[in-house]
Amino acid sequence: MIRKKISLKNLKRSLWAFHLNTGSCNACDIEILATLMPRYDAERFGIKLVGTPRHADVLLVTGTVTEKIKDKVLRVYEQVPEPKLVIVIGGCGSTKGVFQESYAMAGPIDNFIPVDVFIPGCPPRPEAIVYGIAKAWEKIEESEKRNGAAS
Amino acid sequence: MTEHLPVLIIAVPLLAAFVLPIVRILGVIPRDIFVFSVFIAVNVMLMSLIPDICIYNKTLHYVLGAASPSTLTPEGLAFPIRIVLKIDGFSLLMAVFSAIVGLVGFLYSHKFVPEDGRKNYYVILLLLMLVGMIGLEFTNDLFNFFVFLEILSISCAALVAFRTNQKHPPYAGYKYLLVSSLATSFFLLGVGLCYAQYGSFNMDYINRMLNHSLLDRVALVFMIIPLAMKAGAVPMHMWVADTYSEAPAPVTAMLVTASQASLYGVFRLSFTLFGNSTANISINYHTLGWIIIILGVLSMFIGVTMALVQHDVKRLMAFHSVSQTGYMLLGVGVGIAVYAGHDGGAAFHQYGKLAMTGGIFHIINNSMYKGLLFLTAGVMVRRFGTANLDRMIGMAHRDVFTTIAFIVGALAIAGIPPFSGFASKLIIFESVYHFNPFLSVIAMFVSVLTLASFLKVFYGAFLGPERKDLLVDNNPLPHGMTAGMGIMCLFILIMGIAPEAVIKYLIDPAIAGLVKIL
Amino acid sequence: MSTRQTYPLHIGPTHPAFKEPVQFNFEIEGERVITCDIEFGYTHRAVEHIARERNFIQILYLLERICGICSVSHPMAYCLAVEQAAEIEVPPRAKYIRTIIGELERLHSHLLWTGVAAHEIGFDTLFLYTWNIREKVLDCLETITGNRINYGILTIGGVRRDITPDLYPVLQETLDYYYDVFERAREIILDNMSIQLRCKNVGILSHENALAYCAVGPTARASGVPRDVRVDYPVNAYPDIEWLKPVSPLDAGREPRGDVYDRMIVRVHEIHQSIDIINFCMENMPEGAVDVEPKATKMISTLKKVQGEGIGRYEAPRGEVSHYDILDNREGPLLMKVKAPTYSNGITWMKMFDNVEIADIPIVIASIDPCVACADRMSFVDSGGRRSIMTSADLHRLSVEKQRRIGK
Amino acid sequence: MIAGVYKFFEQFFSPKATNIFPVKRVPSSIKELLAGGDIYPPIAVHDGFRGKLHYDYITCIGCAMCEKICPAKAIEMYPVVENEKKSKRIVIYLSRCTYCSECVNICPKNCLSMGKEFMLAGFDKYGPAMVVGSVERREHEVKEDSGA
Amino acid sequence: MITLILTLLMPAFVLVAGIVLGLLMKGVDRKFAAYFQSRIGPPVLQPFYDMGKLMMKQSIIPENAVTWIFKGAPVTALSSSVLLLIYIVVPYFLYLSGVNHFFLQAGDLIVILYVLAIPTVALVSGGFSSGSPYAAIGAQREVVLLMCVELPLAVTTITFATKMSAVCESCPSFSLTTIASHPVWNTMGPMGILGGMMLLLSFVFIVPAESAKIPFDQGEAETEIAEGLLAEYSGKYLAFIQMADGVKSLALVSLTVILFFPHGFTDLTGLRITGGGYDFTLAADVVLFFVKIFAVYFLLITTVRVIMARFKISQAAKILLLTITVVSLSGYMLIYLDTFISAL
Ligand code: SF4
Ligand code: SF4
Ligand code: SF4
Ligand code: SF4
Ligand code: SF4
Ligand code: SF4
Ligand code: SF4
Ligand code: SF4
Repeated sequence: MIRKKISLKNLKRSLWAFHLNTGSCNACDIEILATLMPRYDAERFGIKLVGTPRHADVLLVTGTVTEKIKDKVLRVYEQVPEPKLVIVIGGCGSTKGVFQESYAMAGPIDNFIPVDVFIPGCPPRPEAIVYGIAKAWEKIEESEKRNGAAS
Repeated sequence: MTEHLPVLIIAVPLLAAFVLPIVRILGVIPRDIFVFSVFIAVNVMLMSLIPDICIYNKTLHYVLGAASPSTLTPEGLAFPIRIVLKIDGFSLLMAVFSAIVGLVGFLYSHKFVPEDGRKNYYVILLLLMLVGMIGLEFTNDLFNFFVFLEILSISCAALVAFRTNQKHPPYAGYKYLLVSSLATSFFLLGVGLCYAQYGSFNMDYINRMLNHSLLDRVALVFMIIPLAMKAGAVPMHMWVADTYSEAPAPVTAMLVTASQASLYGVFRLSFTLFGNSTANISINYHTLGWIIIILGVLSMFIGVTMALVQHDVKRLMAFHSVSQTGYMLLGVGVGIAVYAGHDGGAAFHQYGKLAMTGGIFHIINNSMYKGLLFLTAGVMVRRFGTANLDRMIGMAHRDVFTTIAFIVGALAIAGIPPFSGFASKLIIFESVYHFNPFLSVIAMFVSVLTLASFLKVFYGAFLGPERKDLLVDNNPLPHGMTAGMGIMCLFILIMGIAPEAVIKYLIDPAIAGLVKIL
Repeated sequence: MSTRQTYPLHIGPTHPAFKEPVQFNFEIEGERVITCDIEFGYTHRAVEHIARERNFIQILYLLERICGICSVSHPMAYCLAVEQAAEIEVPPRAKYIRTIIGELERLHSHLLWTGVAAHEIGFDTLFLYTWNIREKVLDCLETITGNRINYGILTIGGVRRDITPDLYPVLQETLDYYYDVFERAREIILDNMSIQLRCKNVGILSHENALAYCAVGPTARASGVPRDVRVDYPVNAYPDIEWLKPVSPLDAGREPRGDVYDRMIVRVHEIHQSIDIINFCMENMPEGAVDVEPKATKMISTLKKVQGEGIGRYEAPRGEVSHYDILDNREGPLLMKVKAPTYSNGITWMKMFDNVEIADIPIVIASIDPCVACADRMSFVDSGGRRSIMTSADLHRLSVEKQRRIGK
Repeated sequence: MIAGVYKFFEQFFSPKATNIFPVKRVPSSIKELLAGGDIYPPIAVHDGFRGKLHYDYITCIGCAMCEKICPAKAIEMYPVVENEKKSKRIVIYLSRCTYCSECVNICPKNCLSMGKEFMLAGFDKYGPAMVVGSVERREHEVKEDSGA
Repeated sequence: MITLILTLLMPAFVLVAGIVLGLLMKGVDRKFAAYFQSRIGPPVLQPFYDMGKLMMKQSIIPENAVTWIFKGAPVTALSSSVLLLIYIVVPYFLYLSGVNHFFLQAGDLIVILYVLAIPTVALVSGGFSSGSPYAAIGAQREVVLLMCVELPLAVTTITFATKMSAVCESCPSFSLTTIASHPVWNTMGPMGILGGMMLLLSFVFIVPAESAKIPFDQGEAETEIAEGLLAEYSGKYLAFIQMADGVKSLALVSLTVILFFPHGFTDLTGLRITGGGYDFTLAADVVLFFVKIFAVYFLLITTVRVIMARFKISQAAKILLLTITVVSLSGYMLIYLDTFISAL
């Protein structure tokens, strides 16, 4: 969901991610970290985890949003400068997954913030996360094409 | 006309001070215009002396009461009792900057000091203070030196205590008066000792006659210690914080310069009065130098460490004054220590002179940036109604000019290029290390501590969210205050960018005036 | 250099150092921590509540996802509790497989922790190194169970998959790898000068406090409390392992002081212990079935006939996990209670924060290896979205009401 | 300390642990790559891997056992008319699935199985790639999970 | 005429070259760090991609920030870093190439010492002005580091000056040109060499501390205070800061090279490369200089940062203020004694 017509082109080679845990079971979170490990080494694509949403280009959201953390999620999302992408990692973030009937869940995430790529799996393998990032590149490319066509 | 300039420079403000009550009758604005023109006149007259003295290396003598006042009698006058003004490079340098700071102080006070019945006295006192400073810098006569010192002290004390409606200023003024009168009485004792021996007050005369008796040394101590005390060097620095922090900001700015005038006295006495180019070793310069150096290093260190823990912005700056005095003492102290040393002045030429250049350059730099910093502190206090740093926040949002002025002042005092403080510190570092490398290391370290403590002020008072509720005064700054700070900034920048010119045209002549060995 | 005496510092709930949302509210003076308050509840997902709507088999997968890091601990404790209530005897081979899986998980969890701890103190190379070693055990788990994390292998009455002989070489290879790499890794982790600088004498939990605050797991062991459920209340294959004893910093020749470094020692040495246990299980693996009832539907209907209660205790990598279940002729438990290790250890933070600096906060927090996910007991959200905090009196009233409701 | 430094230098000079899936660097065109470009394979998974579900529409009898056991409510039934008899068939929403394989185990007709695919990311969580089951799944209304 | 052109073009050239080279070094640094960690790592040009991306990102100004300081700080940091680089490398290259230009005397060690503080001060002000508590803590820590690293740095500076004034009476002893033309090692006995080693050892800590790299990156410690100083920066301001960091690290490494390994090509080999009537020795010198820079960068920044954990700020202060100062002081003593003995 690209909201503004800002060129996303440069995002492709340099994707700084902020990891946002909104009440996950940690499995997806450690798989995100594993994606950065030597075995998968997401940094070779210019991906790195940053410590503050201000530096981020992409939010990696895990976990379905609990009631208590809802506001923080929105705040973090607003802190990320445009243009930004949101990638949801894990089944429970996309659809509440295994926590369907919980009263404490405000999720899934796309109820609050626009999501660009969903990576299902519980948890997804690191390769699946890399694949999800490839999907994000695809989205960037498409938006580039659209921008190119429009101008 | 030109030949009467020396006396006019002192007489004009003095007379102005006396006629001021009359001018006041015409109204506030004419009075201000009048005083402003007096300050400008003093400045212009002083500037007009620069070419003669600094470029052509002349020394002006002015003998009051002589038929032709500037008829140059041979060095060391035959008739010792006469009021003699002697203007060399050093005196002029100090006087010029005293006058500039005086002008700035007046401009800044324009709206800063509220217009009430007492404003008149305030202006008169400012004028007297100027008279005191320039007078003691111009005179070549020990007794007059004492008189001008007294004028200076009393006007300063009155100005410090000026805000009698508050609790602390009268107390601080009293304290200052006490310190000053103690100092001046000792000084008078020293003067008396000299007079008893040589029957003259004339410095050049005494210098020529000097026979280096024990009494001379006692006299030297009696005269130097009080002056060092008035300059705020460790260990006699305790009054500085109280006085500086309670005086109105423009007065504090001028007080800094007044302290430098005392420092001028220290150097003037140790060189002109007691220095001797002909005698082999008049006093043990090496020891004297080391004493001054140690005092300098202590001042530096104690000043800055005390400053680091302050929460009151004016006290903090006051302690930095102590610390900065240390740099001057260090520079000049090294100069003195190797002056006419065992190697016949080789060391002095190699680096001693440079160290003195640095020290003296630092004196004028300090009066500029320290003055500027106190002026910005004045703005802070005006805005928040307190000097407590904990109660200030977010000034940079609205007082952009003050913030810039503060940054300029803070970077200058911390010795960050390209501001003036750096130029003089650089010279000090690069010369002092020849004498003793560790002195340079300490000086550099203190410099960074200074920076850290001003970063603290910057953070506390200027940055952070804007808090309208804390402000007691939300009006735009009066133009006078802005102009005052602007002038200071300008000088700091000029002296920082073109230090070579300043050294060549102002500092070198000053040293030439001090040190006759050259 | 702040001009104020103390100032508040909020860390979390979205802080880069903690992958989980939890908020710490500190009062800081200079760089020193004065007081600390912890705000939980950001990951509260009402697991126990959901569990009451589900059947016995579904709950397994829900419990796995209380926390994905030691995802076998909660189902294990749950299975043990239900098996106790229903008096189901687990086949010996299943017990050994359970032990192997549990220890493999401990292996991966401790390696993960070491990496995270290194990351907290800015030593990313070590972080990457340990996590790289860890990939091996994840591969092994994936081969055995079909998933890298959240293995879904336990079931009530046994395990769902056998470790068939063709998988032995995989397991053996993994063991050899770790035997091979352990000594070097131990040196890299424990002998590094900068790690010692950062970890020694930081976040101290004294022996007395460890007892008083009921610390569990490596946190307790590092403070010199020899507490290990595997030894104290052995289940699965543990009763057969005679040499098993709680690891202590003494094993590394260090008097237990209860600082972060001790916890590091305990965990690193437990890695070796786990390898040994797995080795033991492989050598002594009994033959036979791995499950009393492979059909889920049948198992549910068996359990539906049961009335009773059971407690399961299991030593998770972080300490004791215990589950309490009441079975009452339903498809699922009438009541389920989870007590997770961070629930005990979290309280010890308060003691550990004595005398630490801001820079120590992450490593001290990480040192108990928290996974807040399963300690988040409740958050109170009223319909208007306005939050309020419950006092202990409120909680008491509510629990009395609930007990009455259930009891009748 | 020395051991660590030595080890890290050793790593510096030895082959790297990285598996360059899917390509070594960011490709110039991801479209081409995904449409059958030269993809370096991911680390192989074992036979027992629990990946994407496969469903045999023909064999299924619509007994709803799988729906009942699924812990994530990832399986939904919808009515069909098969051989002029009313029956039911299932859709599986992969974005909900926890890959626990309980449904595979329970199915009386063995019409569910798990493949090795796991790269399932997509722009739409209920998009074609993420739903297994009905060919006409699009017509079948996706129940908004947020609606309840 | 040439002098004039040189004077006018040089700053622009150093600006571009400094940023490009600084970013390139960052790229190489990341690549090599990745190698240490047994992975492929990002492409060497990654920092350029990052900059390109940051430049087109939205730059958010936080609500509480003092806008003009917040915006001005990164620009100041960058420009002062470039200035620093000019002060350090230009005199050296002028010296190597033998061009006589007034800038030859520019590289004064004390000027450099103080210009070195400007980027930090700018960033600290920017961090303070952002209004974020994390940034404020980071800024405080940065100030502490700035204070602590000053002492050993001052000692080193003075040591070089004393040594230079002993070696060459008439040369300006703080000038980098003097230092470059009289490599320290050449004129020293064994004791002096040991002293030089100790100074070099102190630089192993000073360089990371000045360039805020692990183990001295307390100011932007990610896991403690969420990037600290930089926490609120985004978009092009962040890009400026990154570039400033690159340029400053480059400048520091160049400084280390010039102080300790100033030898030109001819100094080392005694050869001059000529061909076709041209003298290519300068080109060889430039290449040699870059090789040295890369080597020193690799050893002092990359290697140190991959084998260490971050110190606490109190530990960092203690290490710099005590240990490293003592190390550099003993370096001074040894060199002084050496000069003294050889003078006998
Ligand atoms: S998707 Fe599954 S593994 Fe991931 S966080 Fe949610 S429950 Fe845990
Ligand atoms: S408090 Fe416990 S039982 Fe109650 S809803 Fe929350 S998790 Fe469930
Ligand atoms: S103890 Fe921790 S890791 Fe283990 S299941 Fe519970 S939350 Fe997860
Ligand atoms: S009420 Fe809970 S916390 Fe308190 S003693 Fe009982 S189990 Fe422990
Ligand atoms: S105690 Fe912590 S680690 Fe263990 S289950 Fe609970 S949250 Fe997870
Ligand atoms: S029912 Fe009452 S006594 Fe029993 S545990 Fe609950 S609160 Fe305590
Ligand atoms: S694998 Fe498990 S979660 Fe997925 S559809 Fe089947 S039963 Fe449901
Ligand atoms: S359990 Fe098997 S047969 Fe029954 S509905 Fe599901 S897929 Fe069809």
